[in-house]
Amino acid sequence: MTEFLRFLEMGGYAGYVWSAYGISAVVLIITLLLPLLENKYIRKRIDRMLEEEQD
Amino acid sequence: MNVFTTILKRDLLLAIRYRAELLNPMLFFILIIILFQLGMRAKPEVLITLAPAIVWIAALLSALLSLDHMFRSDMEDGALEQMIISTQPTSLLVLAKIIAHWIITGLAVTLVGPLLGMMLGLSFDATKILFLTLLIGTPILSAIGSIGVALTVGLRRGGVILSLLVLPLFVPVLIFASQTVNTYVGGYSVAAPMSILIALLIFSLSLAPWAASAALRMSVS
Amino acid sequence: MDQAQPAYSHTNILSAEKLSSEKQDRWLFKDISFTIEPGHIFHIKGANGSGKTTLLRILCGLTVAESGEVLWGDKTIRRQHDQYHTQLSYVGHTDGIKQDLTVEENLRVAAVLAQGKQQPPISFNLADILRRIGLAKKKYTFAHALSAGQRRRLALARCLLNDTSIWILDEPLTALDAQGVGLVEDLINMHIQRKGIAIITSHQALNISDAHYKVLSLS
Amino acid sequence: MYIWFHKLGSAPTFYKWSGLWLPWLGAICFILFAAGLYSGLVYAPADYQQGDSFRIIYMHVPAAWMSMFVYVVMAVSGAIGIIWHVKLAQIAMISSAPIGFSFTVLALVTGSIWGRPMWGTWWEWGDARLMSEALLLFLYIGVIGLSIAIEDKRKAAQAVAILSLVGLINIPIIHYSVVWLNTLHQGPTVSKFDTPSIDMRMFMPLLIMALAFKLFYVVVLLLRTRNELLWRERRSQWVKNIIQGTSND
Repeated sequence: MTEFLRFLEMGGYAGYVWSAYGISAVVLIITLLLPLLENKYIRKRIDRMLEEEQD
Repeated sequence: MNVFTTILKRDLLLAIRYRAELLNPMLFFILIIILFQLGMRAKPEVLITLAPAIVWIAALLSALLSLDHMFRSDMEDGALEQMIISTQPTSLLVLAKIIAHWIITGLAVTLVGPLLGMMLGLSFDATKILFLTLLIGTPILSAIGSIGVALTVGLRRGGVILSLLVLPLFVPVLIFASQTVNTYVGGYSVAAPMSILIALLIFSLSLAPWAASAALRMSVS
Repeated sequence: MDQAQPAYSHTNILSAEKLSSEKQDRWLFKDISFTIEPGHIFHIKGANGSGKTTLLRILCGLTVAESGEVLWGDKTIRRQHDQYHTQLSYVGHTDGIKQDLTVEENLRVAAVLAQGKQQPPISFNLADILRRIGLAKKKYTFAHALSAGQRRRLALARCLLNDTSIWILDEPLTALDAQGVGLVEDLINMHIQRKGIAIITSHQALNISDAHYKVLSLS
Repeated sequence: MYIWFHKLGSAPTFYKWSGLWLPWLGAICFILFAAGLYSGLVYAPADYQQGDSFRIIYMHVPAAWMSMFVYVVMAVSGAIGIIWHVKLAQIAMISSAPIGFSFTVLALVTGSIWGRPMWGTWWEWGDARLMSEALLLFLYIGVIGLSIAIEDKRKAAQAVAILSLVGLINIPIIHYSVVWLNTLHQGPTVSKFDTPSIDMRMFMPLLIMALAFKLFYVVVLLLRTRNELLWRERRSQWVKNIIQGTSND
């Protein structure tokens, strides 16, 4: 357990290292999620458009 | 060659006949410098180190302000279409418009700049160098600016995007021009930054017209 | 009527193959093909927004069609940009006249633009052209002082500058009074007799002899 | 080769193939990230000077590389898009811009956080790399702004291609001018971002992370390109089939 704690400390630079990695993770996840959400949104819009055309 | 002179004369004629347009950039230029001075109330020895940057940032902004007129009126009354479908190379016409824009706005800033430089405390010799950098630098602003204007002339509110596109590209001019004066004030030789500035001038005057004419063909289509 | 002028030097058939154009993701027109022989007028009809102006701009080479080609003679206009455009005069909705220039200055600039690359400047008889478009005494007046009809005719004067064999005119008769319409129709008739091609959009009918009159209507 | 390129160029086949590859690419990318992070944060020894804070390098340097790499890819695919009218290249260009933007933001954020313990300031004006990264961010914003401002798809593609080519030519000029500006004042200091005298255990994670970032870019680019394709071709039959689930992608 203590080893894990020492790992978290990052030789005293914990604040910097983890904030950098944290923000990076957030930015990367957002970059990945945006197109996935957009895909769902586009499919819905096209679906609705096709429905309109049919009836 | 007479195409180049015709379009150049035409633009200068239009500018003279629409005089209100002429004074705008210069007044804006002087106003910014006064605002800097009022805002800072810096001590003279501090002001000298800032003077070149202040003059050059003011030159940058006043160039940016007047860039929009380069193609806007021609776009609206259809003259731009006639230029594009003419057999004359569009890049030659764009070069004429860049030089016309420089004469109308850049030259005025170049002449007034040194005066304001002295006002900010630069020595007479330093203002000579400042004059040279303005003389070489302002055409670069018109050339690079012409690309941004050509890209945004088709948009209804192109002005906002224009400054966003063009300012990052102005950075090298700002750095080399204001640093040339600073190195002179610091007593070092100005050969290096000045020659880079001249290289930037030649580089932008030769490439910008080509890129701007491609952008114009896109905007007009 | 003026003395009959000689036919245009080199005229070609202008044809379009399967032109189609899209606007905001709906088809303006699709797979339109037609051919226009020299000495013919091609009248494009259609409601507003049916793509008439877009079709004209494609024929001018200003806009590129989504698909399909415009051929002058046997080659596409893209491959013969200069030869094609020395033969072309285009008058669009915006007539391309600078308001702060005089009639003469506008025509001088247009003449320089119409002049071919590395060709000598065009010698044109300014007085004659002004007389033919009914602006004889207006040589030094500013364009902003002209009426809309007069400005329209000044724009049409560009077609007379360099003996261009292809005229593409977008609503040439708008803002013209009866006398102006007659004058423009004479110009077009003269152009047709000289084996020129005229492509026109217009809501008003044009009294041009039917033999040389083709119509394309865009739905 | 050209036929293959053209065949892949046709939208439905691209959509089908990318659909097949995406899960695999995603998985490999995830594994690479895990491996990179583990080796970077745990396996690599601390730097003798900067201690553990140097580990931010494993996020910062790949992001900075990618911000440059994506801009070059954007400009090149723009040129391809204009010259040979390859629709896919135009879409790839427009889709790359936001990804490049986020890499640049990443590089800037991690750069300033990393600089904090060393320089004591959140933003070190003197560092040429950080400054040119910031200007690169504005180039991206300009490209994205222009692509949004122009409604017509084809005109937007041409405009963005021209702007990104002009930007590409200016990047070295901007970078050199910023570097030159710094040499004036402090003399050629070894920039904080030069990878320290590297031993293998420190360099390996960097390599893995660089690969992970590249793959991440490919994955997100494919996702974005597929979305754009779906929307642009929404009237065609193959999109209708996909949407109505007759053939799942």
